[in-house]
Amino acid sequence: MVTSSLITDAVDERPSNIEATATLAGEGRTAVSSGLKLFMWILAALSVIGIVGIVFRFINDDGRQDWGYYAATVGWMLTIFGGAPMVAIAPALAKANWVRPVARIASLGAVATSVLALLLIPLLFKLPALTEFSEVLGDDVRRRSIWFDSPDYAPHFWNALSLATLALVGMFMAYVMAIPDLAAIRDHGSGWKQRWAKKLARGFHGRPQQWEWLKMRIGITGALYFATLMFVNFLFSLDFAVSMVPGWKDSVFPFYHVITSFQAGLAFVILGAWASRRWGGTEKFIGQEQMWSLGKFMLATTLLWFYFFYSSFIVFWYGRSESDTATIKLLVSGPYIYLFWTVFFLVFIIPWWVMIWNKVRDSLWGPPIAAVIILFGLFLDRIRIYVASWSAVPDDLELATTSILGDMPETMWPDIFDIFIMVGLPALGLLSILLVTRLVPVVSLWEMQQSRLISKPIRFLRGHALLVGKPD
Amino acid sequence: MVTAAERVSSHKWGMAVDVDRCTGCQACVMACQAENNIPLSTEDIYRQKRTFAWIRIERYWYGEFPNVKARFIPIMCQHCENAPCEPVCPVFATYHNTEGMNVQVYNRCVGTRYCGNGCPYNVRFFNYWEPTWPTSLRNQLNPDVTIRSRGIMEKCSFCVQRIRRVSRETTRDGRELQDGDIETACTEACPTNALVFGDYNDDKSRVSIMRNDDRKYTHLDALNTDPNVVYLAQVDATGGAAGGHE
Amino acid sequence: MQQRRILDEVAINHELLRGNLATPKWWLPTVLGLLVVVLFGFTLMGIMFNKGLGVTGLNRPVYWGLFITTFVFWVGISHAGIMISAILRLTQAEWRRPVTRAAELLTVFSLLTALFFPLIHAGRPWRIFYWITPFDFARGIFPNARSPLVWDPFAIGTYLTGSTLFLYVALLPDLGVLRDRTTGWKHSFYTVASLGWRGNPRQWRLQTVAGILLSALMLPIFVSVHSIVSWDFAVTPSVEGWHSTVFAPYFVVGAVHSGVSAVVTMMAVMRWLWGWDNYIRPEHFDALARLLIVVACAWLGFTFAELIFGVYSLEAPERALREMQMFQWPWNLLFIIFFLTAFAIPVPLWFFKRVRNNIAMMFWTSILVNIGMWLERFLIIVPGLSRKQPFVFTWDSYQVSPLEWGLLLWSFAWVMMLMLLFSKFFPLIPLFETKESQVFTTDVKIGRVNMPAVIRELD
Amino acid sequence: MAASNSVLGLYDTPDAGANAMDGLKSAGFALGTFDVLTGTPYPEGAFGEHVPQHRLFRFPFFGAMVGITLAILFTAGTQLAYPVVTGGKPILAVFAMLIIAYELTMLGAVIATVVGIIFESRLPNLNLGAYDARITEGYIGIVVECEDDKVEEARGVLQTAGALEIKTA
Repeated sequence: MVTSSLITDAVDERPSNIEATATLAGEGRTAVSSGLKLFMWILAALSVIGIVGIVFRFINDDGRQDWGYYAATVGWMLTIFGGAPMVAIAPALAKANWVRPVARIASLGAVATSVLALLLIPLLFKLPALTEFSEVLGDDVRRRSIWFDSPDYAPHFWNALSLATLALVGMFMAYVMAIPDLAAIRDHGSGWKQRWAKKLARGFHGRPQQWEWLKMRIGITGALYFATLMFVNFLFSLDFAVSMVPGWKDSVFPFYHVITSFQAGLAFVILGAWASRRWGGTEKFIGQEQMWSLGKFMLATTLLWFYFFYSSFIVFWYGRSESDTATIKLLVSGPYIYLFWTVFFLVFIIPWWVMIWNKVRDSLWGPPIAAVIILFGLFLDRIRIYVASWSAVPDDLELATTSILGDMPETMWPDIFDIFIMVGLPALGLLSILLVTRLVPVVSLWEMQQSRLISKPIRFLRGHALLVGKPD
Repeated sequence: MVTAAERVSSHKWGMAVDVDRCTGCQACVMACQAENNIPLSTEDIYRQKRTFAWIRIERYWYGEFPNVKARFIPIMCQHCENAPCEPVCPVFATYHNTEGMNVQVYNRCVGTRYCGNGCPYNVRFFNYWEPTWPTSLRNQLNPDVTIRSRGIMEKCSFCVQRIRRVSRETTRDGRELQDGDIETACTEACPTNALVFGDYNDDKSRVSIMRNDDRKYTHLDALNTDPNVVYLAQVDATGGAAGGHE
Repeated sequence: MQQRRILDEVAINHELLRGNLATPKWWLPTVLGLLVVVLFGFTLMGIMFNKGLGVTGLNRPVYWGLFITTFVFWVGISHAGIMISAILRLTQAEWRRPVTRAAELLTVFSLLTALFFPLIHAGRPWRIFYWITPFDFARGIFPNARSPLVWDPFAIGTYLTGSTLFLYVALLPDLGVLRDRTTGWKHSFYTVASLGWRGNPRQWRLQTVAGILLSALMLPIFVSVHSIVSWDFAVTPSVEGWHSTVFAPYFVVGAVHSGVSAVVTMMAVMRWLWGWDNYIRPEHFDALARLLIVVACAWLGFTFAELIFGVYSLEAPERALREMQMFQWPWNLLFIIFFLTAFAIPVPLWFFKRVRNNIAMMFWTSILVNIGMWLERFLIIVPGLSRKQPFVFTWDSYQVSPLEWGLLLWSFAWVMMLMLLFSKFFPLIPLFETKESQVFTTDVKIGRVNMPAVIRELD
Repeated sequence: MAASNSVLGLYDTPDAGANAMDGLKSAGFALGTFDVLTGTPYPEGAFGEHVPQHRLFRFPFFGAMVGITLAILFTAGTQLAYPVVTGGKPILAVFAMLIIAYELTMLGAVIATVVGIIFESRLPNLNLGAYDARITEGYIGIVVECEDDKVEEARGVLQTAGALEIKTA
């Protein structure tokens, strides 16, 4: 039967293109609320504190165990800001329409990643050498790592390179996705914004081949970004955590790191969506549907967190060889047991129990609450992992080479500079994103226009429904 | 958590093997064969790689030609406190009894052979065929020991039948169980006393003394199996006190 | 994107019930042929029960061999069903519709097959009830809840029950159709089986909700099952090649890889046998191939991690094991074949649209993948056992016996036979899903183009 | 309500079916006494039918509760009843129990859900009432449950909406 005969048009309450352009690109958004300005000044102050923290960290620094909290903070930021752009990529590949309003927020995570690339540098100096055993046990003895016989600078070089690549690819993707909006600002904006937009839009006038170019670039950079993200997480989690602990042999850990990255990315986007509704004046564009869909995926990643954690835990617990038990003790049941249980509740139990209820997922307040809990929990999780690994300085190198961690290191508490760092660095990342949003609209204008084009509310006989086109 | 050793028990049987004394004469292997009704490892069984030897002598060469030396290591079930073979059995056919022994309950065994995979020492043996003996050997079979049917696992039992008999006799005669009262087939047969059996709970027993020897080592302790069979390392001019294997 | 075919419900009924209302002439001979192989397989089992496991090639230390490999293989295949029907349902992928039931069916039957192998490879198969049933059969002891071999029956039992019920619930509307098209004893059978389905809004609504809710429930089971199977190996510290934390996700992704490929194979066969060209169309293969590319790449990542961490430990025995696995004859040959068939050949091919839309090519590549995935399991299980720990004195290898090959053959014939028997009594392509997609897909005219579009209900 | 008769009107297009539903509504038949039978799921409310409510989502939780209880009984109970030490593992090996508990919980949830689906679909109910095989061929059936006195009125309404055929049972 021919369905189309049963379909009739229905009233469409979505904002018109003119309205959208005005709010997102035109004069409508130029006025920035004083609250936001204040918030950004606070962030700037905190960032300065963070820098101070780093400096003092360098000044009084005895041994690498002092750098655990710095590593944890960097790891946390990598988890969040590295994962966020995936939220823009993955659903787009599945031709999902709901992601369009939040795609911009997600892609902006890359801005903070580029800040992160600079913050990595101090860690590289503190990374123990592959040959740290050699002065005791002869030159041929190397630390257990994935750089079996590579030159000594391998981990430093590759980590720096890969993170830089991630930042570049991410920035390029965010830029490409922003070009049509910049063009719109060029045409409808005013003042410095217009001048900047004119420069950045690179003569984009929406010719068909320009759109083709755009789609192609987005597709390629998206795939590339995902590959790079996997690579970065793999290297970072191995070089800055696993291989620093003698006897920690955990082949699932890199993937655990990736999963948490997706989880944090989703949480970040949910919070961003909430904030932009609250302060960015985008209520018309971002709604319950986005929260609901993002919430579903966040619930999935939350379950996956437990799955990946458990699949390494059960193997260690059941196997209980010497190194297995030592690893469990170091990371879970030992010096950081209370931290671990907090993490377990914040990252898994509470979000899971909150998010299984469809009523909560399908609300404007539920997902953001869960997101805050998850982000905080993941921060503690990073502390549990990185601080523990950096504090595990082998006291007996003979033992360490036979992959046995000697005495269990005791709990490392943060000192004042660590706290500076933990507060300042994330503030710096957030600030960089907010600065960019002064120019680039937080909701992608062209995506909104396209979704308005290919989907419309209809009446099917007596019932109401939505008609969604599926472009190739 | 409760390990078998922590639970109340008068005995904790164990064995000490002085690798330095072992000449590799295989007497223990034969004695074990005779005592425990072990199926015959005939030629075709050997070709099938399914030979049985509850205790075996592993021979390793070391040193550079011309002064090459052989080291003999008797390997039997190590009766681990944290035996990897025990928890994986779905039917509790193998478990840790209160006397520190890793026991195999033939009637429970369904033959998943998971324990065989779990055992790092490869001292668990599966009856792929119904065991048979030539008529000439029928009368040689030991009436105290079950003949294992096909499809089940078996392994060194520390000659549990002897332990039970002796403890029965001592209780009957009302005397204390002395160190050396119980001899397993292999220890009895060993001409150089390289194998010693005894009770770890009795500090004066030979095994307890040997366990405190500074040559003492246990096999694969990286796996944290905590065996009840301890080894005393070989002492020799060329190799020095060396570990169990290379 | 699929271009739409306008089909009315009469045509759909007529074409999709082809195999049920009338018997194709190839059907009986094929089933009989398979039956011969199946009976042959059961004879082999009989021999094994009678003579003992000596008739296999297993030995010491290689206590597990082809049987467990094949068990893992079929459990892997079984992950196709829920993967396709659940994930694609939740993501509302329109192209899933003709695939779902066949996939779920494959799940059920491959699980039934997988179950055989651990049971027949037990030393005393007549006593397995002490193992797989959580009950004290007056022998004074329950099964050991600490043993991964006890986790397995629970996992597989749950998965089997769940997917069977899932399959049945989704069958209800089609049983109604069959009831209306049949007479005599068949009619009464379908009347009872369809529980009196009438197709009022309440029933349709619950069909929809059921699909989503059951999918959401089956997904966690689906993940857990193969993880638990993988833990049979991973929790064993004695076998270096097995004691790896990545095993759970690694096995699951591998299972999806082989399972989805198996679905591709089966769809090609279905299209060819029943001539369902209007329903199983190139774009379905195209979509599945895209999915497979993603899955295969994820799988490659896990494989990479598994291998690199094998060498990471820098311990002599594990290095020896890996060397055997990859570089020693004949394992190196197997390893090369495994890598070529599981990844290197099919995945690059799938990058070409022409290959993705060519059903013959998809058929052969999907078969390659499953050869590779079977070898993968073999390469994980056997070398690990034959190079166990530093006691080189007991290292040994394993020769597969003809009987084991015979039972491998049996498993395939068995699955196919079950499939064909099912296809005689129930439709392999869900009718109502096909009709639904007829209602729910249309075109929107934007400018000069007609863009395919779907109707989404507002909730 | 104890409906003695059910009247079925058969229509060949969804439009006609929808019109018949409107007719019945305007003729004052109570909601729920008339229903539309289709061989295909249509978008919700396509015929202006009242959207049926269901409590399906309660079932899985109930099932999960039962499942986890059984699981804990089995795992904890048996291990405490037969305190056999294996491999130095604790008698109550929580992390092993967790796996079985998980599986049985999910099993309970699934079974309960399926029971719920069948119950909420008001099945099994082998008495089809007035029914026509052509409904599964794309025709739309509008069925009215009513007392004897209203049968004629129902037939009238269905007829005026252009029914191809009207059946009573």
